Amino acid sequence: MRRYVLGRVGQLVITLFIYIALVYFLLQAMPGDISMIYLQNPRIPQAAREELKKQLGLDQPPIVQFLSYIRNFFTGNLGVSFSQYPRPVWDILLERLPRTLVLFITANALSFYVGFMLGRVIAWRRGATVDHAATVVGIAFWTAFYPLLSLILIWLFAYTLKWLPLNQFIEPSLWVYAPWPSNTVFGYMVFGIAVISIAVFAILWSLGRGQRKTGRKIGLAWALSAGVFAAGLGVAASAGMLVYMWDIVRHMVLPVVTLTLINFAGTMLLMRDSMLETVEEDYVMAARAKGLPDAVVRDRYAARNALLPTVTSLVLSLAASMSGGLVTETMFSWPGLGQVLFRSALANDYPLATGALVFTGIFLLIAHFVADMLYAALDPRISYGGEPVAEG
Amino acid sequence: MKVVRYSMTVLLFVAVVFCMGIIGQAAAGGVYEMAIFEDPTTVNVWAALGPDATVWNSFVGYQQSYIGLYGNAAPDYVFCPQAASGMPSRLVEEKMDNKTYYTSVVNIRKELRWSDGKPMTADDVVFSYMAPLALDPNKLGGNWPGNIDPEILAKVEKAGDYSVKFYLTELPGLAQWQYGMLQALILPKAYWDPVVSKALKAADPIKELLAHDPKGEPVAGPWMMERWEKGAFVTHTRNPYYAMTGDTNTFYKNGAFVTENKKTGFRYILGNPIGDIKLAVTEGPYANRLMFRILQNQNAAVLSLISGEVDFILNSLGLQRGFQDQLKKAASVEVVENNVNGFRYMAFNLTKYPFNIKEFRQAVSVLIDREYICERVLQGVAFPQYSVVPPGNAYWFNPNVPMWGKGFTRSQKITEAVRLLKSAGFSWEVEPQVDLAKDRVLRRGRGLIMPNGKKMPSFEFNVMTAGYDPLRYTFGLNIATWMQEVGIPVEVVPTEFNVVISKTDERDFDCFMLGWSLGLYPDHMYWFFHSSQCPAGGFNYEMYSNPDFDKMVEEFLREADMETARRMAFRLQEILADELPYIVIFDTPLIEAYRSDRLAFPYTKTLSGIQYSGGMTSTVKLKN
Amino acid sequence: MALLQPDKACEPIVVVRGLTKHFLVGRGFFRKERAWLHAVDDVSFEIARGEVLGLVGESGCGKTTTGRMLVKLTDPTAGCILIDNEDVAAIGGQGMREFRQTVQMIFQDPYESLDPRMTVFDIISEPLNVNHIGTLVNREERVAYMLSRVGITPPDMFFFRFPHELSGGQRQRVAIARALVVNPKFIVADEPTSMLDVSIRTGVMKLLAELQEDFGMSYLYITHDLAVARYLCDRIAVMYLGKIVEMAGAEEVIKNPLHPYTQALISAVPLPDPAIRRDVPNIRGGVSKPIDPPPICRFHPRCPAARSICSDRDYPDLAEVSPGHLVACHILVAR
Amino acid sequence: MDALLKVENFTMHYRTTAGHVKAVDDVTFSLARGQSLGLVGESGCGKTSIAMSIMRLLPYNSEIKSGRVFLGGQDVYSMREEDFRKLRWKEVAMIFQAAMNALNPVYTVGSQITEVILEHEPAASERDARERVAELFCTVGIPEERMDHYPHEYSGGMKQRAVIAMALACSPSLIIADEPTTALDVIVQDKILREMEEIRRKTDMSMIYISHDISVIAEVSDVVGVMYAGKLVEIGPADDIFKRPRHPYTYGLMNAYPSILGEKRDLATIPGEPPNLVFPPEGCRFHPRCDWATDECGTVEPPARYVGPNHSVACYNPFPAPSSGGDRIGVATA
Amino acid sequence: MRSLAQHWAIFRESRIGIAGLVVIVCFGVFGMMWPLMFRNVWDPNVYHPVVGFDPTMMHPAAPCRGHLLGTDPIGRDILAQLMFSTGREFLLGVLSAMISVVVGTFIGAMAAYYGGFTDAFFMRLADIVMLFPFVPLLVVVGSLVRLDMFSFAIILGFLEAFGGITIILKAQALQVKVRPYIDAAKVAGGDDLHIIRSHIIPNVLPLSFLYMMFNVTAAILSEATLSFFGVLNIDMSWGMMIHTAETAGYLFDYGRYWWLWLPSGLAITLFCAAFYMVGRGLDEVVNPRLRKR
Repeated sequence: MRRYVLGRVGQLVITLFIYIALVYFLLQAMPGDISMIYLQNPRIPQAAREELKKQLGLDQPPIVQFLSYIRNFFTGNLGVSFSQYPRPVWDILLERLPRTLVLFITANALSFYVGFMLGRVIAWRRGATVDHAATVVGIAFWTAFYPLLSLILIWLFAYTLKWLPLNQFIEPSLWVYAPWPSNTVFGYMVFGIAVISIAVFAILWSLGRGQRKTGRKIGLAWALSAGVFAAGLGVAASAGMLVYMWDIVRHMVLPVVTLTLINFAGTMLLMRDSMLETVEEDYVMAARAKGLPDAVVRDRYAARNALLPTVTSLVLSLAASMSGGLVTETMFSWPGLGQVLFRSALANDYPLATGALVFTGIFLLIAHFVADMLYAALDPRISYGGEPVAEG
Repeated sequence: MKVVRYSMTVLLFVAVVFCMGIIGQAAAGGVYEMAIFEDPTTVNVWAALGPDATVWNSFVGYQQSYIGLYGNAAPDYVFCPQAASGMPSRLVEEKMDNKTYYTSVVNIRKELRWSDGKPMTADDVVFSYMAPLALDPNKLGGNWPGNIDPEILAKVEKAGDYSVKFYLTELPGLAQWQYGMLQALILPKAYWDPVVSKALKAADPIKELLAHDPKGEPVAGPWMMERWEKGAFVTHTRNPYYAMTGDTNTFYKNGAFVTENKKTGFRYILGNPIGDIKLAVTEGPYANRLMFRILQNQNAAVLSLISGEVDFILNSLGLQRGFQDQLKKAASVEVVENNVNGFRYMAFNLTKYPFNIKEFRQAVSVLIDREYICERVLQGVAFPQYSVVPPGNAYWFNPNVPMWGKGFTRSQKITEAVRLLKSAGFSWEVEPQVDLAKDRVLRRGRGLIMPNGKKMPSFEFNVMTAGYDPLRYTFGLNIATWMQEVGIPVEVVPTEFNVVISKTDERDFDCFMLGWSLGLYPDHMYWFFHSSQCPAGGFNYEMYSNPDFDKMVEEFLREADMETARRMAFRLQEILADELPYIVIFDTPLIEAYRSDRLAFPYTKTLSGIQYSGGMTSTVKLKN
Repeated sequence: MALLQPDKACEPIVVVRGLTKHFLVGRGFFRKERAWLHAVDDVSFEIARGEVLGLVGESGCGKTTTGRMLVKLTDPTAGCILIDNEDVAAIGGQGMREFRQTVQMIFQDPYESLDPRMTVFDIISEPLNVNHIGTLVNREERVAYMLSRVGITPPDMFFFRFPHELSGGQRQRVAIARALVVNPKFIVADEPTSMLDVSIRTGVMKLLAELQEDFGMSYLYITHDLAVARYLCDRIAVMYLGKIVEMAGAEEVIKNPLHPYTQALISAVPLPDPAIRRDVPNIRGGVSKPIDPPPICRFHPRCPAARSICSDRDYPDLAEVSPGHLVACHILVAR
Repeated sequence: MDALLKVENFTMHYRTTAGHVKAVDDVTFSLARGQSLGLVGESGCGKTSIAMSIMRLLPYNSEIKSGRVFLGGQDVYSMREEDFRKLRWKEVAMIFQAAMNALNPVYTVGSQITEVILEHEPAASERDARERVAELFCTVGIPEERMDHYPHEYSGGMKQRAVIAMALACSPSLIIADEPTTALDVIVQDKILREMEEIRRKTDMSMIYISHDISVIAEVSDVVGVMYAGKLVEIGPADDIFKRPRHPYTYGLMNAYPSILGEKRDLATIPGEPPNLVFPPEGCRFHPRCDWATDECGTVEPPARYVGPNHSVACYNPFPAPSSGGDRIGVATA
Repeated sequence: MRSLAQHWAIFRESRIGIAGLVVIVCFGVFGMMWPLMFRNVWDPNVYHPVVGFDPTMMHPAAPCRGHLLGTDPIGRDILAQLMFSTGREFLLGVLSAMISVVVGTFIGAMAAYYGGFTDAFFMRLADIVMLFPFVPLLVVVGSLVRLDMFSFAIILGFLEAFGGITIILKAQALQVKVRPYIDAAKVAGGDDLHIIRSHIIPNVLPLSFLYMMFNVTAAILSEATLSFFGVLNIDMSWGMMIHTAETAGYLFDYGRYWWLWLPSGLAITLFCAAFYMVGRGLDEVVNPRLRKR
């Protein structure tokens, strides 16, 4: 196990290094240079510009610049933004990261869950009306023009029906009095999500590894998870943070719903196909032959095995939603990493653009890694080395 | 197990209801809510005036919190004192240490206070000039060298507790003196002095200074920064010590102007204040708090405006035309239109033949049907423009520059262009023919032959891509079509904005179309057309070089008297309109909208709109 | 050995000496130690011209790997193969072309060994095609002839059919035609009938025997089925975990198996007669994979007759215990 | 005789794009308690379809045209689905064709067996169930500690044993073994067949063996049924069938296979190929391949008729009784 | 495996696939009408999709006789734009999909067949390409190279080719590679090139074709999104039409100026969905495990 994890980490580090190099040189090739953006005033003499260039290390050959970039990268220094001079890139990215994380993890988890559930149902009832309907609706959303869809949803739910806030990620009139900056609350939320998911996972793992999960055990697991959740809420409430968390959640609804609508079909159709394959497997037939109830056969046999290839799609959809993140963030005034990337690319702020791309890359690499681990955890056939036991 | 699941759901539901209750209470009065489209990048005034000089930084930053010695009183942008108690004394020659200086004394209003209650004195003013000088304004970049020009300003000295003395190395022009140095912002010495001296010891003083977080910095303007929730909002509260509250600016119909404060007894008069009063504006602020909501796109902002979440949209570009109808229809929303200070133009590379032939450019100018574009294609959302000073800048605008081909029909335009070209020695393989009576093109011109006898090769016309700006793209195509009708072999190349910019920087182009927005004082005529700006790095992209013009524009820059300067500016405009280094085409008005049920602006007609005064935060009255 | 004679005609077409193949298993990113699967270990045999040698063993015993090495689909780790006096390892370039015309292979699965996107004509003419043999007209004739020889008539009706339009038997006949179209001297047949239904299998087996006689080819016939080997082969070699444990004439092996493994194998074959009750095969345990095995008799952990000698000494060599009957067993040889 | 299983005139088709596949056609047989039936035939002859019909696990595109299936006296297809589900595995269990695929790869082998015990015996606790599994493992010869291993950690033979243990979990009265040893090597096959027979004898279960290998059937069956193209062409006591095959197909099948017994001899071939079941031949489905076919064979389907006690054959020209047909008996006895 | 006719028979059974095909054909006809209309029916000055202008009315004009779908804020006919763009979208979608699939198939086949370094190189490359968030990356590339429709299609094609599609097609090629008929071809004497060309690629091709359909969808949606953000140098496309409406501020008043965004928005969705649906239909053909009846 440890060897497997180490191997994956090693691979990730190499991939990351190549990725950084690619990003760096790609952005180096961008037209225009810093002195143009940084010194917009015509009255600055040429000499002063040259000196500035020197200060920023822009007079060095690219390879030297790259090496110093890499050196700085591993010491946690991503350079200084040009468009927000002299703010460190790292600082800007850290400011955006929690928001992006909360939004996209929630959206991806939800769309995965919805896709998984629907895919399971429609595969099981292949050819039924629900199958056709879900497929057509799924494809329609999947191919919908995203900006337009989000505008329509905003218009419908926020503007016309007034059910949800119009835009932004927090309500300013509430937060004026907040004792914390929003990032603190976001940070707690990320932490909370992490703790709860780890807790749930650990509980389910320790209770049910390899054994039949009885109703009592599942109930216990649920109760424990609910306990952890309630404890979290309690801590937040006692700190007076609950009201602010709720405000964030309220603002998250619309973007999350939009992202889910756009993305769920991918998982759903994949799950459907995957499950149509597992349904044909002998062990599903065997499960029926064993006289197990339909729901058990569906969930524990067909769906459980069909889940495996779908996990991989979770990662891909994460990358895709980071890509579409720009659209979401723009449409819902949710300033996250996507926006930083877009704006910095337009403004030729390449330390920031490089930083944002690298950050996104790291984020996705970690997601790859988590998916790998998840896959390994879900599929006992993934052996972490060692040969199958010989026949006795 | 289902019980647990249900109980969890119920728990969540209760929490939700509980929270909604709390949120319902959060509403505050006396808040002026504005939408902005981008996060500010800094609240450090050094950075906001320097490398981070974005319009958003100015909106949420120094425009609300700082004052200078002098300012321009909107809506007419009359040059008037702010921190100063009157006009500066005349510049006089004075010898000191074997050097000749031109000196002037400025007195400061005694009642001014910083937001921590301490008085603003000559020390603060001296610091505000001397600290940037020590740091080198050129390196600070941005607006700094414009305000504190190290070429001219030798030093500022304390001449009394409430007066300062400027030492200049040469006689400044209007741009450098009234519209430059005297409008620099005043910084609190008590706060910044330690920061600056610490920064000066650092390896990179400027970086050190710009990176400083100005927490607790006292300000002299009407608003104090309260909270900046990055990406979400910025709020300001009233400065309790703001001394100018109650200042009344009175504009008379005859052009006279009076600023007075009944409470403090301050009074400043310009011209002869008799006759009808055009407008009187009394300084507030009247609101308790400013709230800048950072919305990332126009649609969100407009929806928020209609639903009443914001009172005004603060955007230097104004609103797009499509919103107008909807906003006009909406209850309690007022839409205002204002002229802007800028223009869209096309320019040729004047180092290339035959673009350097004046008649060629005049012919092109004739061919461009500005009225058609503005009235027919844009249906009044743009107005035609001929001079490099926009009509909105009424004081400096010359209404009588040559207007090539104005009012001509299509065929008349072609005839006139052909005449101009012929007069310069151009000829055609196939000459264009028109039917003047029926206003029809009978034959398109082909094979334009240049005065040197060679056939004119086709050249590139760089216009914005349709994605960047469909309007300008469409115009580009229109203009090219008109040029092609008389046989000018132009080829439209849609080009990314960045690429056009780098092409112009490198002087590597045939012909392009771009736009400018300008300052109040028309010194841009120097920057755009003086031959010293021709080399790379300068702003004379088209490489216009005219020694007579150079001389005149230099004099114009040096001229300190407003009236003389105005006459000179008129003459310069005429030359430029005749020589046409820029073919000025049009500009669009600025459209703004606000909640009329919430806001009462003292006036809404002003050059570049309400946004130019930063949303008029200190004079607007809140209605509920 | 008895079979090695100077006479050219009697010279064996295939000579295999010390053939060995080790596969690397489970190499990880940070893993230092490597494990080797000894799929084929020091195997030697000859096949005379016109002879059919049956290679019999359970799955995973290395018989298929041996076959693949003979047709150069897998490169041996050690050992040498001489086919028609050519060293297979040294073949390349033009020699390769000739080699492909000398040696051919018939695969196990008729459903998988024909490219589904090719017509029957394309499939059979592929060896001619890639080796640039004959003109198109020649090839057509040759393909038609081969089709009729393998019993697919009329040939031209089948030229442009796709494999999925053929039945299992027909497919395997097409596969045989493909192997024979270049007139090879030696064919490796890897369980060509094991996937076929009983009623079709006989026909294919008979066809193989008939063609072998007509063309005078040699076969290496790989099978897990002793009965089939007995029917088709002149000699049988029994493999266990990468080693040949017994080799003799077909009838000799069936009637007089000497090696305990061969005996177990024969006694385990079910018999189509309910009246007969077979003995329980005298063998212990199950097969394991030969991963880095110690150099001792590989069968001894399961061998009913195993003694200390079996685990003390190195591999037993194949030794002739009676004329033409070779066994690799310390005990039998010692006797 | 106390018939545990009765299949009467069972006809079942599959709907496909190409047309109806007449997979099982008018099949009748019965099986007594404690008896073992071997069904032999080539691939696609309908053996597995019959097994699935008995289990009531036919795919959705199947269509039962006629006939009934009685299990322990109850009509399988007239019961409610839910009721029959509860009966499955308690009454009739199955050993699947490919054991490696019949186990869910993501759960331990033990849990897959306890699951079925808990499902069918609600009174049993989890500990009881695990104890039972341990016993079962012992019976089929798997070390008890292997219970908590995953299927991929088992070798082929062990999986097969596990699947047998699973089939035994609820002590069913009938087990259907569909090609239980096809993927295995002879030595393992031999062991497993012996074990299964032993268990069957001990517990007095009934068993249906399905195989294409007539030798395997010969070793384990009391009664042998021979199927060809969806028809049960011959059924009778094993001894009888192997000594005196009456149907030409049975005869061909027995002689088509080389044996390691006796002297090496020539093989009989059955010409041609099995028919396409969408358009089966008129009359006897075997007639196009039959050396003994007459005109009658090509027009009307031959009905099944008794040629001996419990031995029926569907052929117009069955081989005569042993007195005159001795020379045709293919299998030489040792 | 089956012949073309059988493929078609299976495909015809998929209602979704047929519906998609019908829609694509309709779009094809619609797109082909453009040159006809422009040359014979419409006045080029008025109906030109980019520089056309109708001086007789105020813009944006609601649908009327002369402009069946109205005009955009700068007086261009929406129907003409829609028709004109159809051809462009076909070009973009099919070109980029072709490139991605051709390159992806080739690389996938090579990587699968040769394994080792080739494989490792392309797979790591694919991992990295998949790390890039596409939209921002294309913004960056857009500022590097002037991206018109053609170069955009090519870049998109290559990005897709080196990304996920290579991995999928390689996996398929890997399955083909271990088939006995590849061994048979080797024994027949075929060299690597012969095997890749005659065996691996033809057997990967159906899957490639399937992914081509999906890639058309991806290309069109990317183009529309990037056009919406105004970072492409494309004079007219469906995304551009919405962009024009958006930048001019007509997008948000949904009911009133519906003709500015609804036709193009619907066209994008319909067109993409059609290709996607054909892909789904093909899936049933290509993927026999899904079919089983």
